[in-house]
Amino acid sequence: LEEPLIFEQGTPGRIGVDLAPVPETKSRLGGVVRKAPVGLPDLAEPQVVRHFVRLSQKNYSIDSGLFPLGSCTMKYNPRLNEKVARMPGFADLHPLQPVSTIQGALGMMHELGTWLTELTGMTEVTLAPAAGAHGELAGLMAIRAAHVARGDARRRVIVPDSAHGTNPASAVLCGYTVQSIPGTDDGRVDVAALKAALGPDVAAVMLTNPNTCGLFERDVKVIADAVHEVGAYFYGDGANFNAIVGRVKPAELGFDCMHINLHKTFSTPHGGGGPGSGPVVFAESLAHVAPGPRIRRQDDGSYTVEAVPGGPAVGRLKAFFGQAGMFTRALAYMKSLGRDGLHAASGDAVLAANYLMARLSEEMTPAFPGPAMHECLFDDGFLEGTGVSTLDFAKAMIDEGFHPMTMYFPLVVHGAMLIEPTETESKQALDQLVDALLSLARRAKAGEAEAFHAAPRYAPRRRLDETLAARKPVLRWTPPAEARAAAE
Amino acid sequence: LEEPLIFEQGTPGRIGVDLAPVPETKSRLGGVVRKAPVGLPDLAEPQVVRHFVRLSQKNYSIDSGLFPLGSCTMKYNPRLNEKVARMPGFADLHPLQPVSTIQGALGMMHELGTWLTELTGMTEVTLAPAAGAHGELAGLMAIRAAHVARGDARRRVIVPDSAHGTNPASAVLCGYTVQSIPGTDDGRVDVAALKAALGPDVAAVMLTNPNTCGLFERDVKVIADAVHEVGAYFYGDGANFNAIVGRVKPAELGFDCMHINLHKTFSTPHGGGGPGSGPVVFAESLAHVAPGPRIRRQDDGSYTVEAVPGGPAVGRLKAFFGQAGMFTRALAYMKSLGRDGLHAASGDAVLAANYLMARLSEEMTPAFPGPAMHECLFDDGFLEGTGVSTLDFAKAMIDEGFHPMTMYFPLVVHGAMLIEPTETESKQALDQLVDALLSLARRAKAGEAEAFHAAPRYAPRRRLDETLAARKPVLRWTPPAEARAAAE
Amino acid sequence: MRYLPLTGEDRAEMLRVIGAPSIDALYSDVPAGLLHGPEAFQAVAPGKSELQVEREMAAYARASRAAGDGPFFVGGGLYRHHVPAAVDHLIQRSEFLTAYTPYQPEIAQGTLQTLFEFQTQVALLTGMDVANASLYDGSTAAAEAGMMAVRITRRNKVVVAGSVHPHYRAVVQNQLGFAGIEVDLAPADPMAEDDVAARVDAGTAAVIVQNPGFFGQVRDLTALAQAVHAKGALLIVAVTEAVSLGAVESPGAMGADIVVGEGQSFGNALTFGGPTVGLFATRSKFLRQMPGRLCGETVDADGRRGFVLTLSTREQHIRRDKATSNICTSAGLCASAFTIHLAMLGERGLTHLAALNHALAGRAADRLAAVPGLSLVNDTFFNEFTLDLGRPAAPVVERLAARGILAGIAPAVLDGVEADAAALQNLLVVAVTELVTDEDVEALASALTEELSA
Amino acid sequence: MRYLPLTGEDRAEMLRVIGAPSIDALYSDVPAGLLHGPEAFQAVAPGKSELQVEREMAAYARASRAAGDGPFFVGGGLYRHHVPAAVDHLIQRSEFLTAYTPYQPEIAQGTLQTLFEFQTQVALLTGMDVANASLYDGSTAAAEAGMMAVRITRRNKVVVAGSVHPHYRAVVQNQLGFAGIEVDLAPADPMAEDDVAARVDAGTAAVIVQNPGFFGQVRDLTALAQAVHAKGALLIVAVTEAVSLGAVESPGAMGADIVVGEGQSFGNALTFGGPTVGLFATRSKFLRQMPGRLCGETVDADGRRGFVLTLSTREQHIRRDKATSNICTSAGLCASAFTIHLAMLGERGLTHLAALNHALAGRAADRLAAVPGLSLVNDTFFNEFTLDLGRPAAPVVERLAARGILAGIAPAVLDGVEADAAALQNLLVVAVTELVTDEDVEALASALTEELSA
Repeated sequence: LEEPLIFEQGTPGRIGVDLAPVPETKSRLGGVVRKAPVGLPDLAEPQVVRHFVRLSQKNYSIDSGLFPLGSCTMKYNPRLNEKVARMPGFADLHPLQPVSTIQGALGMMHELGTWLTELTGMTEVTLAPAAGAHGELAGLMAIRAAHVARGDARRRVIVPDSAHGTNPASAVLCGYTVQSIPGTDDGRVDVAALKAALGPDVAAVMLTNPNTCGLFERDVKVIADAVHEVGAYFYGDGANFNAIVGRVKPAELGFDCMHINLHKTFSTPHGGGGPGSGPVVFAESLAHVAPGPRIRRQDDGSYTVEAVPGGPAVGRLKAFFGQAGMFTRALAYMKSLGRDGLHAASGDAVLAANYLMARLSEEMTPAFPGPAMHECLFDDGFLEGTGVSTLDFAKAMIDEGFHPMTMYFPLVVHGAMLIEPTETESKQALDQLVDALLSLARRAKAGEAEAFHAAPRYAPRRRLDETLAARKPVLRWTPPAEARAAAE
Repeated sequence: LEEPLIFEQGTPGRIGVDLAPVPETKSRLGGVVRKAPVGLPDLAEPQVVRHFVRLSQKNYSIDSGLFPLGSCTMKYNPRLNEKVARMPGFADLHPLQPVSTIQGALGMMHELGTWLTELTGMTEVTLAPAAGAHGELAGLMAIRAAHVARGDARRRVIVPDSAHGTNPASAVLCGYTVQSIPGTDDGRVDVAALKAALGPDVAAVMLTNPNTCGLFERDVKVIADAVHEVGAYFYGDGANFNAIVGRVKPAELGFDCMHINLHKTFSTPHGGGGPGSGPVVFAESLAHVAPGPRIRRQDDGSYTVEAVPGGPAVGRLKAFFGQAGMFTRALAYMKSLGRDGLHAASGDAVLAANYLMARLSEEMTPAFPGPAMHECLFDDGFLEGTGVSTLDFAKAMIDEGFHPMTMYFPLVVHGAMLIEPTETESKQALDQLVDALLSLARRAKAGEAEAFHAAPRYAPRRRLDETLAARKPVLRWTPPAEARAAAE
Repeated sequence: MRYLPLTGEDRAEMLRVIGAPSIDALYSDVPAGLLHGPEAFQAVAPGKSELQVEREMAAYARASRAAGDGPFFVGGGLYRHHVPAAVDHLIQRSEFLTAYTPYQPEIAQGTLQTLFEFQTQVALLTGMDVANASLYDGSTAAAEAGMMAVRITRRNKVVVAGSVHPHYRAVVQNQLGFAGIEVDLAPADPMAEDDVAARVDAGTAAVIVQNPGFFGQVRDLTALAQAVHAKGALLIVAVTEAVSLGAVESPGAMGADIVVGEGQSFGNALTFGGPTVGLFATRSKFLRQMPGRLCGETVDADGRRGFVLTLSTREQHIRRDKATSNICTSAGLCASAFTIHLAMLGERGLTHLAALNHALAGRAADRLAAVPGLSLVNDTFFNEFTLDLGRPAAPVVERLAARGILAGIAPAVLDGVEADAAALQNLLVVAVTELVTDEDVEALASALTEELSA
Repeated sequence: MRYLPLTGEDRAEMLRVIGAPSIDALYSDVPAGLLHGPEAFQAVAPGKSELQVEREMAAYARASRAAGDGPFFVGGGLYRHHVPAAVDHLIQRSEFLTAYTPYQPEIAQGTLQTLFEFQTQVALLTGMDVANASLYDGSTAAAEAGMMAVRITRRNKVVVAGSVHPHYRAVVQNQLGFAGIEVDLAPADPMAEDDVAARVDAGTAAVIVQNPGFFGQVRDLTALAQAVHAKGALLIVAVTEAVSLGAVESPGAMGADIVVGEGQSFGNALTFGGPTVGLFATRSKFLRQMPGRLCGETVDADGRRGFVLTLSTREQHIRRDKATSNICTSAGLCASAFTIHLAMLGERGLTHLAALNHALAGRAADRLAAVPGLSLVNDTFFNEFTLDLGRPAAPVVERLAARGILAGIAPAVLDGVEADAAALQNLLVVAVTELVTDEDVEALASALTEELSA
């Protein structure tokens, strides 16, 4: 059965909620009242529930199967975290309540901060950023504030070409120009090119480590030294922190600050596209310009909210305290694993990726030699001459019951396929994935291109026309009459 | 992807829960310790969650679509009820706590009792029965106790042949012999036959009204008078109370007691086969033998648990207080609808059934003329000569996206198809069902029998071999080695 | 009304199609004068908003003292265990929660496979060959077992041991009584049970014992099983704390013919006593005399493994008055919760959980036994034991409750031990699970010290 | 560890296949001496049981005073509304909760169709042509709107009115400042706003106003829109209480070019301020300058309607440093909750809810205005209004909190109004939703009477 839009199911006269009667009072709207109906459809509660249950059934999710999206880190989302986040002392709490009435929430945030600084070896933390990209921005703002504070208006930020697109975009938002530098044949930053690009006008170098090719930047210390030598700061994109958490302290690699995606490393659910949460940790070198609000523990055990010492070098990033609901989830996860469990988790994630790389190499072509970190990258070399593209190959996975891997990212590899299994998959599940991929690779090589072009066949939809969507954007439902009128 | 049994997924060395360490103490088991392993599989939490999510995805449910199982009353289950049932004051409460610490739960049960007696016009209520069939037993026990109390050991119970199978089974469990009486051509009890069967040894007559043919027993008062005339009690099977709730008081129809299935009339979820809850209401005539425990409100507003006055004529039906978790759900539903909403709900349920009957009569053959109550009954007359059976027809519905109706019940109609839409379906949903059924009927008549025999094609499983299952029962998983050994 | 999707216009159009002037007209078969409007139900209220209903129900919830509000030692057949958050999440999925009995197996494999796994788990735990897909609860399961034994042996008396939960005793007595079966209740007693075998005679169908017993005692039933079998009767063993099966020898291994139990400990909250999940397992040879729903393995038209409800010729909807039971509804959702929790535990988790309960109970017993004026009655127990307070226990329980401590159960006040109430009046039954902290035990010990020295 | 399915045996076998001696060996690229064991992280604890974690987190939760624990009048951009139980149930379904961004539309139609419905609802509510699939929250959406106006007009100044939420003012000032855009903050003031149009000059890209304003005032923005447009600038309207859109004229109808908002009121709890859901809507002509994710309708290979993410050439993962924003993650799940709640409300429910909030706030304002020594500042408002206490409000708020009453917000202490703090110090902003009872209002009124007479 197809599921129409709610707008196509409404009938006036129904109600989906019952509310108390409206008492008689005079209007205080000063006549600024809505004149036309909003145009929302009226449905009863059972219809709404069924509508969204049916819609949900058209989604793949980590609970339905392996979700090997490289760089996205789809790991198991513990239900304990959901339960904890819904405790009234967290969920039913307003950030503008007096500080005396929010001590529990502040204490929770303070403990989360302690975990994040300890795990990264850093000194200071800001929890405010709403997502990883927002965290990048916060970190760059701090870097800029630090330069400005010492009267040094630098304008250039260096970003490797394999970086996430958010890196250059954030740098531009922060008022910087961006210089991209190429990688080496072994999938890492070209240190020589980097050094050549460095200069006194460079404010920062942004590096993702492990990088988006799933490799550890083994020259990271050399790079850090070079960056610091020209008076620039070394920004860490912590999107892949999950590969090294509990094992490597980014501060020891030379990073001056780093953002952390709570959903990637600390299991908060991705929710079909968010919400995220992107706390940033700062080394001693940047602690003085770390954005607020910061939570401080007093000697009597109470907590206060502190403005940045010496005035707001970086101002407010977001209303209120950040994504508090994600903090409770992440902290529950950290407490569940503990330092030993986090160490085991990163190890298992890396083990699983290397296992996939070893077994898949039988038919597929790794982009770079290993050892891989938490994800393994293949190019489309093994599909050469088959008529099957990376896209076709990915879509064929859907019919095998798997979510496709990340395709065409990083951009530095031709027809990239980036596979990240995470630590929460069993060996059986990994083997099932390998068997399916090897079999698909063999079928591609055996000339079954047509079947690949037709995939997926067994999904709620077959391949969707993205070009049409972009050429003639239809971004909302319009009442049929209006739509007709518009078309005429 | 197929989903193996959990037993086929276990690997020693995993754990799905973490527990505090076991402190050192001496064993107090007196040596009665388990010698062999239990044989449970070890899985991690993510695997268990995925396993049951995947299994759930193989189920049809009322939230996924219309569930027109006649006599089963699959109506919408409000989520408010689930939320309420999980409040710690209900869910985390032990029935053997001192009465002073369970006043809220007793008050809730007392209010539920008030609703049930008011809605049925009855005097007394017992909430203890665990399900409808258990309620039947409780009611019959009271009837027997009443007879015994007046020194009158009657042994016979009369049950119409259209009754639910639980009616005769319960009567036998209560020590009675059962006499079945036939129905009339218009789908109702044969009053003459009933009167003929009555006699001084008849303890009770059990009647479902509306009956399982979906019809109101219009002679119910005449029957009641006849039953009472021979000194017997008139038992009401309240399985179909949802058709008349808020409109008809069963006490006024002459019933001496009646059980109520909370899930059918008051929306508690069915959970794939239970739990149920079957409170029984008693008229003045049986109030003195109603089983306990009964909740009484004292003048000071507190609640007490009362033993049956004058000693336990009927003893304990079940440990503790009954299905309390179902009480909270049912009461939340009653409060939500209120007397006006319940009146509207029964009306809409009956309206929907008659609407289906009117529209479906275009191609299908109603077993009896209407007006129907909350469900409409068809026989397989319209399939005569098509080679399509009721079973085939029902299985074909699955491929159309619907759960089949009740088949082959009641037994009094050939190839019965009993359709109950309930009041929580929209007209659009009813029309979709009608269109699908009319189209199937036309296809059956057009000679497409083969397609019907092959249905379902688009379900998680095609038709399952029930004969094999019964002939060679495999009722549990056995380790492969053992299974092999057993087979040899 | 938020649950009713039909609009006034829909109703008018539907009545037009039907050819009826009004909804009331569809009720024309109701005798004159007996069809009412909502105003005929004045004792109950009109409909309310979700917010208002939630407020009223929350007021009831707050008017009780939830178990988790303080120290809590109440057991007696229902145990407060920690249930992983994933369990409740999973059983609330629409596809489990709002499905019907799996009569259409092609679109109910989720429920059916879960029940098949449940049956296997119960058989493994109890040490029996087969288990059904659940009954209402432990007490009614015990009664069903008694009746099944009567059917198998064609004898008409059931002996109930003093170790059996008082409510179970009452339920068995009541239900078997109505079915015309003689019930012989041995005295309820924490320790003595040696007389049970002596009560078995040529007319005895079965003996029902509980292990661990209601008072906590753990017994080796092997000899009893032999004695009972020697007289041609069956041994029925009730287990009300299913977690014990991770540490205590299984009833099957000790010779039980039927094992019944309360499965609430796995996956299910206390919920004021219900719904819970009745366990029922037996030997293969008694399969066709077993009550309740059974799920069996089979294949579909394409030869793939699948599951169906089976052997329903035992059941009331087919056999009517010849059925093995009147059971229709089972405890499907509670059984699912049981199965999910036990799947998370696995062999390692179950063993660990049982050991943890046992050790914590042992430490608590030691601590409490040091309170002046009371004594520990049991020489064996799993996670529940009986104290003799040297004075009537019920008032002490009340006073401790007023101090915020739910100390346990005073068995003398329960249904089912009427004849033995005097002998039991000084006893307090104390349960200790993994949710009890050292602070809780200390709070109970010091409160008891004060009460008993008063 | 319960979340890690690999066993020791699995690990050994996998290492064998890889050809590595140990897991640590896979980290051979890590510089010498920088690869640590768990012992290197002494400031954080080892792993704990679910029970223990739940206990520790519950201790934090109990250490705050939840909004529902007593009378509650705090608003200021986040509103405590009654969310139907079905909403939270639905967004907790695995298929919504644990899905990724719908990059593979064939198996993500559930999320995509929900987002398409979200976009439509937001466009309808705001009276605009198109809306995106959500941003982080209202404050960052306001900053994005300012930057978008700069891109569209190629002018470099944004005027922020005194009606705008102090935190939004601070966020706009900070973010636009770093992007090199001039921000002109008009004084924060509950009533005066006539000077805003006067601040617009030939270099002004946009004016940002809020309606209802932070202090509650409801304004007809038509004339302002005309004045702003006459000078070639855009009007950006922020709405922090989305429920108001069921009663107050839509920003679109009054001439707004971009509408941003906080959608928390629908479907989302307070959650200590986040995550919430940022609303962003504009005119069709500005579509390609819009930041954030967009879901569009299309067809699949069989011609069936389906939905995809579209126009991603505006976005950072394609355009990198040329993107319209660095936004990647949106507020998908919170947007779903918004959409589900609003689907349940529908036209009737929304209108009713808005009228109910307005009426209850009006009654509360009348009652509070009768308290001696204070005065109602607003002559218009929706469900939130400002009182002048005649003395500093912040200490009064603290004292009322100590009495269990959360009276509202003392705006003088917030970020974003530093320059105006003195003028605001006697003000108290009070929000009244459908969750506030008459008893709550009475409690506040009498407590205020006592405090102000002290």
